[in-house]
Amino acid sequence: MSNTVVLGVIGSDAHVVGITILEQAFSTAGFDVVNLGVQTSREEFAEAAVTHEADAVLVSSLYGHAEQDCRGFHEVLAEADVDAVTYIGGNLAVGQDDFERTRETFRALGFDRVFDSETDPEEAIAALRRDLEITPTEADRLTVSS
Amino acid sequence: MSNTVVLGVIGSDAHVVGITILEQAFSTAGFDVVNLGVQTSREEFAEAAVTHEADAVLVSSLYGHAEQDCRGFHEVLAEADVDAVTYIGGNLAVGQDDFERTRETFRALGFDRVFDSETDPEEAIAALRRDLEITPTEADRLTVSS
Amino acid sequence: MRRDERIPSDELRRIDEEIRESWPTGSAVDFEDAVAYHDSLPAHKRFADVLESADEPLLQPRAGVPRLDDQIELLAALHEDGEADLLPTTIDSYTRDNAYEKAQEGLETARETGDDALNGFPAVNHGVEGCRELIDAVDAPVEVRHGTPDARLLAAITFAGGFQSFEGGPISYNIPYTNCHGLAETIENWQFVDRLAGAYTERGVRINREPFGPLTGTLVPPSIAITIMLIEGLLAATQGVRSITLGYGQVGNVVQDVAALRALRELGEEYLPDAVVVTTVFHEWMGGFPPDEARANGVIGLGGLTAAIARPDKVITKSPQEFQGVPTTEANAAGLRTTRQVIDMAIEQEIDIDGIDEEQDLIERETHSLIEAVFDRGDGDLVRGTLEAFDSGALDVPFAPSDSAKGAVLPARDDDGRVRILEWGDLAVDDEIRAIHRARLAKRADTEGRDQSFRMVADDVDAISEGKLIGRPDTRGDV
Amino acid sequence: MRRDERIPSDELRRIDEEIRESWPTGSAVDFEDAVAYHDSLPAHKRFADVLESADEPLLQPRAGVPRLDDQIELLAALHEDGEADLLPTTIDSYTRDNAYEKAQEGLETARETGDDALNGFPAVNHGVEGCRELIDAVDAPVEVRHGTPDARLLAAITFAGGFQSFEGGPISYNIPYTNCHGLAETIENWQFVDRLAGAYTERGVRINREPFGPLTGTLVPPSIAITIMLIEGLLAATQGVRSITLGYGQVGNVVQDVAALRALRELGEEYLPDAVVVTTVFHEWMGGFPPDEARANGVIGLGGLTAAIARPDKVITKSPQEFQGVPTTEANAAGLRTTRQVIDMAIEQEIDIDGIDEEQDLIERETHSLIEAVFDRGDGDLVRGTLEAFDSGALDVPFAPSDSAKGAVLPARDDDGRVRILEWGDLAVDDEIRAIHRARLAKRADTEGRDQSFRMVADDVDAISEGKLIGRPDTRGDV
Ligand code: B12
Ligand code: B12
Repeated sequence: MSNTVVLGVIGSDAHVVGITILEQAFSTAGFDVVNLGVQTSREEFAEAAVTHEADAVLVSSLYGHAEQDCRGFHEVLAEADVDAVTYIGGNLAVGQDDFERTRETFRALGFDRVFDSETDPEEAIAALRRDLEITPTEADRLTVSS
Repeated sequence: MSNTVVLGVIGSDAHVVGITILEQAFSTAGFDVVNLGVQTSREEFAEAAVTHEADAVLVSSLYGHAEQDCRGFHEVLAEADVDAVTYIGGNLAVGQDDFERTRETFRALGFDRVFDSETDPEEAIAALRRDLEITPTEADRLTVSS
Repeated sequence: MRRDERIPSDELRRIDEEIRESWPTGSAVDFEDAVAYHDSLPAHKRFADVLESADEPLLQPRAGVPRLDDQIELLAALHEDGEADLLPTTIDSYTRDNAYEKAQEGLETARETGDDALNGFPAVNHGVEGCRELIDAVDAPVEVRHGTPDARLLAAITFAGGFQSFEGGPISYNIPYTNCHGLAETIENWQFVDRLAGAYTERGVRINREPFGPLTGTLVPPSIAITIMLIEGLLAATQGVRSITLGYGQVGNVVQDVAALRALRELGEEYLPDAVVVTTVFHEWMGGFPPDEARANGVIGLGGLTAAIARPDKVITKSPQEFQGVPTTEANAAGLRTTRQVIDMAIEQEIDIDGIDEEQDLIERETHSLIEAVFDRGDGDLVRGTLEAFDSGALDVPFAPSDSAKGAVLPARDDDGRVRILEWGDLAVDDEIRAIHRARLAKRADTEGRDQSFRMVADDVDAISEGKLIGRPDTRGDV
Repeated sequence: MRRDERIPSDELRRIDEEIRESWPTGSAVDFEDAVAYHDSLPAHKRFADVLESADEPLLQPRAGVPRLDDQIELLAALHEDGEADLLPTTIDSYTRDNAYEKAQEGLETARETGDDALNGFPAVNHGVEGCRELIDAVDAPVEVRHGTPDARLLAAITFAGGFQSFEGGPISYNIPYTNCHGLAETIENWQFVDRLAGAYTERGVRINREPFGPLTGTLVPPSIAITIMLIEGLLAATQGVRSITLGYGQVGNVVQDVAALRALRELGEEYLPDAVVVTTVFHEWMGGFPPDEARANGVIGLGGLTAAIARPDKVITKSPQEFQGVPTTEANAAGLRTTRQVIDMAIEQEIDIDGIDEEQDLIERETHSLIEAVFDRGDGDLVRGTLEAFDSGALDVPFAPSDSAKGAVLPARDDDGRVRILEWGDLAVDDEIRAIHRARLAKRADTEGRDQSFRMVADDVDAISEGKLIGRPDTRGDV
């Protein structure tokens, strides 16, 4: 069950702490993690997804420009024939947003799941296991609400 | 200019600190202050106003039952033939009230001026000087907004 | 006049019957049934046990609304959203005045209009059954908090109703709270309350009793507060109470507050009988708050930090809306969480501040002086000693609305912000101690270039609400 | 590669021209006119003077919105309602990337729709005139805060625009903020910025420079932060800067924070030339905040208290909405007032905590070791020393997104909550110091009954946002 996950921070965002934690959590959970680091472009995500035959692409954004940065993201993936589950998470809007509206915005952009910054990594792992139909484990019984 | 002011906390309210400060401030400002203390009834206010020929009756209430305690207050004063300026101040409603509404309530009950608990004693003194047409002094130039 | 002796059983029964007959809901009280009800409560609702076995300060808010279902909802919210460890039920002012009829009217108005026509929960009117409904519905221990000089019926009903902690005492719920009750009278009243708590205690239901430490909440010198805590603790112990929580209200100077809480605990252990389990409670600043929630949060934060250093067993929190009026549930819960965050961030840190021991010594010396004066004047009887001490001003409380205290003592802050005594009246402390206070206040007067006067006291009373600890002259200029 | 030498005047002019030509608004910059404009400003808008002459910590928030009128309104509100002493203008992320075209688009969208399409104020696009409109309109000194690796044009325009303080530095605005710029490159860029500030300084306009002390904001060991502050201070001094504010971000342990701020000031005085006026700035907790405003207020309160004890010259405040996103004006002002209240209540108190001196000694020893290693590696040149130190890992920053740092250092809290180093990489500190850290961390591991591992680091990263200082294993279980 060596599922591969491509992980990175999009745009010119340099908040690295979140993906550092995520990398460790997904690795511990048994995934192969390709961490592209901060300030990753759409194209770099697509390339890595192709190279590593990623099952999932995890995009992180904290600095408030996620929407601009993600416009066209799924088109770039499609052009590269990437057929992976896509998640995005972090502080996705500038200011004190209503998260439900934010979630809709990013769903409309093509993301399969949208997580806010209160998300515990375990939650995302449980969701991904479900989406990739990986044999359920203990952790899976956590509620997934994204 | 020895104007007499009757001061007290109405009802079963025992918050004494405010009137202690007020007593000192009005005395320093040159008024004769009759401090009836806490838990003063309507009747006690009226009696003292008569006995001391009060120019003003200052009612304090902090504990949130002012409205109940002041119903009929002006009728009692009228019966005793008290013709004094009446002020009330403190925390006049239970909970997080809108002060403008509270002010109207107490105006309707007959009070000439209604002060919230942010009132600086100097403000009340300036107002009283104005209402009693006492020669203006320095302090008078403070804005009165009650 | 009663002495400091345990009320005999027959006398207890006599008063109990009389009390229960004084208002219709009293008739539902049945001691045996009540003991059985308490025995049926799960461990996590046993107030004394939960409090005494905690290894971190437990948090408790203040809260009371007239209607039962609203009160249940309020407490549930404070427990869940506020993460309160212990819950309160604050009683309305009419009940405190034993004006149950008026409380009934208020309750009915509240029921009809939905408005909170009372400033608390009228437990007597809700009766034993109403109280038990509350205790059953909430998932933490609950204390009765009030301010009632004659709380005999309130105690009878709430104890039978399942409450296991009861705030107040003959001095602390008289002197700061009313001018209509003599001290001899409230001592008698509270001997009954304590004796009733003692009766439950004998049957294994350890009702926790909590004298109200902050008194008038306004610059109360620690030694005065502690002396009164010791007296009330001793009086309660005589009547058989075995779980006593001594209280203290924050003055805002960290060193003095930590020293006072330590002195409170030490002296409590020293003076109270061994059979009593002594715990302490720290009240976040009880004086005038800033008229601004952001600034109020600062006051609360400093309270939390003090608690993290002093580690009392319990902290009574304030809300950011303290200035304005009874807080919304959300604001009340917010005060709890702000406090929790500061305590939990600071409590594992070693924060040893210099000068705490010296300050504690001074507080203990003063307290010894005061409490021994009380004993002396009583000639072997604490009740008499207490009455004489207050009567003569040997013991006194600043800003007391009650004529039972001389109210001659006036406090002011020194240059470091610690509360000292400016006017002594006849307070029973020796010249050496007075000289220490005088020197400290002289230093402040010097710093400020003004005389020591009531002006200084008034400035100090307003200082925290105006954003500072010490009421310096220019502070006023700013406003 | 440049050396740590003052850029000659002709070279300064050359770069300056090149920079100003790189974007249309650059052409409005005129040095003489700018000096005259600065000279026309009233005393209370002179940043360095106001900061250096304050006798209490001054408060400054973070704030930036795209439109000029909104920014003016925002700053006015923070000054009046927030009682901020010093004001910020935070620059948007596109400008930080020198993507002025995108910033322009964002600004236009903002102007058309009223939405804040940028996360800050695009000062380059607003140009000299826009900046001066801002400086004229607000009634306090204003600093440019950003995170721009190549801030040359931003500096040219904002200095000419009347700003008298400029945050950042070649390391502190590179390593934590980007992975697209080499260190050699940012050192060159910042030499120009500092040289320009020095040119104004020579003309009597003392532009204040403030290296960004918190770095990645996440458990940065004090000695690492201080070393970088010293390097950036020295580099700036070489270029003629005479007002330097060294920064430090709260780690949450009061003793360590006070010790670090004292060490920062002492070492700043020790290492920087006498001609430089050194001040310090304390940033309230820069790591992950609790997702709850009430709890966030607790974090802010602890920051205020730390500031009251350590007395830095300036405090950069956080808002209770830090977790969620850019705060509303009200929340930003609230963070200021909460901090003010705590500082003003605590600052007159004598709060001397044990162990601060020892901790300060340790921090100073570590810092000496690190900075001397940098000097050694540079063989007389600080620029070279810095590059080699980062290259070899002799100097390193935890959680650095930039490849210019090894990022091999991993911090963790000890049993008292102080930040220690778990993984050293090639950090230039000797075994004796390492042994101290190791012993402290071993004690914690022991308390928790688990191994020292990345798990511990991850737990510590989340701890404050989850309500504690130390990421104990059971803390996670709670959540
Ligand atoms: C530390 C920090 C910094 C550090 C970052 C150091 C570094 N290189 O990593 C510094 C100080 C350098 C910094 C800079 C900036 N920051 Co910053 N920063 C923070 C802060 C305080 C904590 C972030 C953090 O590390 N959290 C801890 C980690 C573990 O949590 P996390 O990042 O949220 O990640 C978790 C979850 O979000 C989730 N998650 C994240 N991504 C994903 C993706 C997926 C798929 C899933 C499932 C889950 C997931 O899981 C993660 C692990 O648990 C936050 C506010 C906060 N949260 O308290 C602001 C914050 C994110 N920063 C902000 C801003 C604006 C900036 C700047 C633009 C500020 C400025 N004006 O200078 C710059 C941007 C620089 C750049 N180019 O990116 C804003 C964003 C505003 C918005 N979105 O509306 C915030 C919210 C602060 C605020 N309230 O204004 N910042
Ligand atoms: C100290 C205090 C106490 C002390 C009082 C000691 C004493 N005997 O004085 C103690 C602890 C005993 C206490 C008890 C109670 N309190 Co109390 N108390 C306070 C507190 C914290 C400060 C009051 C104070 O002394 N302020 C300082 C003085 C100088 O200011 P002041 O009283 O506001 O007076 C100034 C102005 O209001 C104005 N002013 C006042 N009156 C007048 C009149 C006129 C004519 C004018 C012009 C101006 C004016 O000028 C004064 C001088 O500057 C306030 C909250 C706060 N403000 O922060 C709550 C508060 C007033 N208390 C409250 C309550 C509910 C009670 C209790 C019922 C609580 C309880 N549940 O146990 C009991 C009531 C007991 C009783 N029978 O009265 C509520 C009132 C709620 C409401 N109105 O909605 C408050 C607002 C707290 C809260 N947020 O819930 N309290």
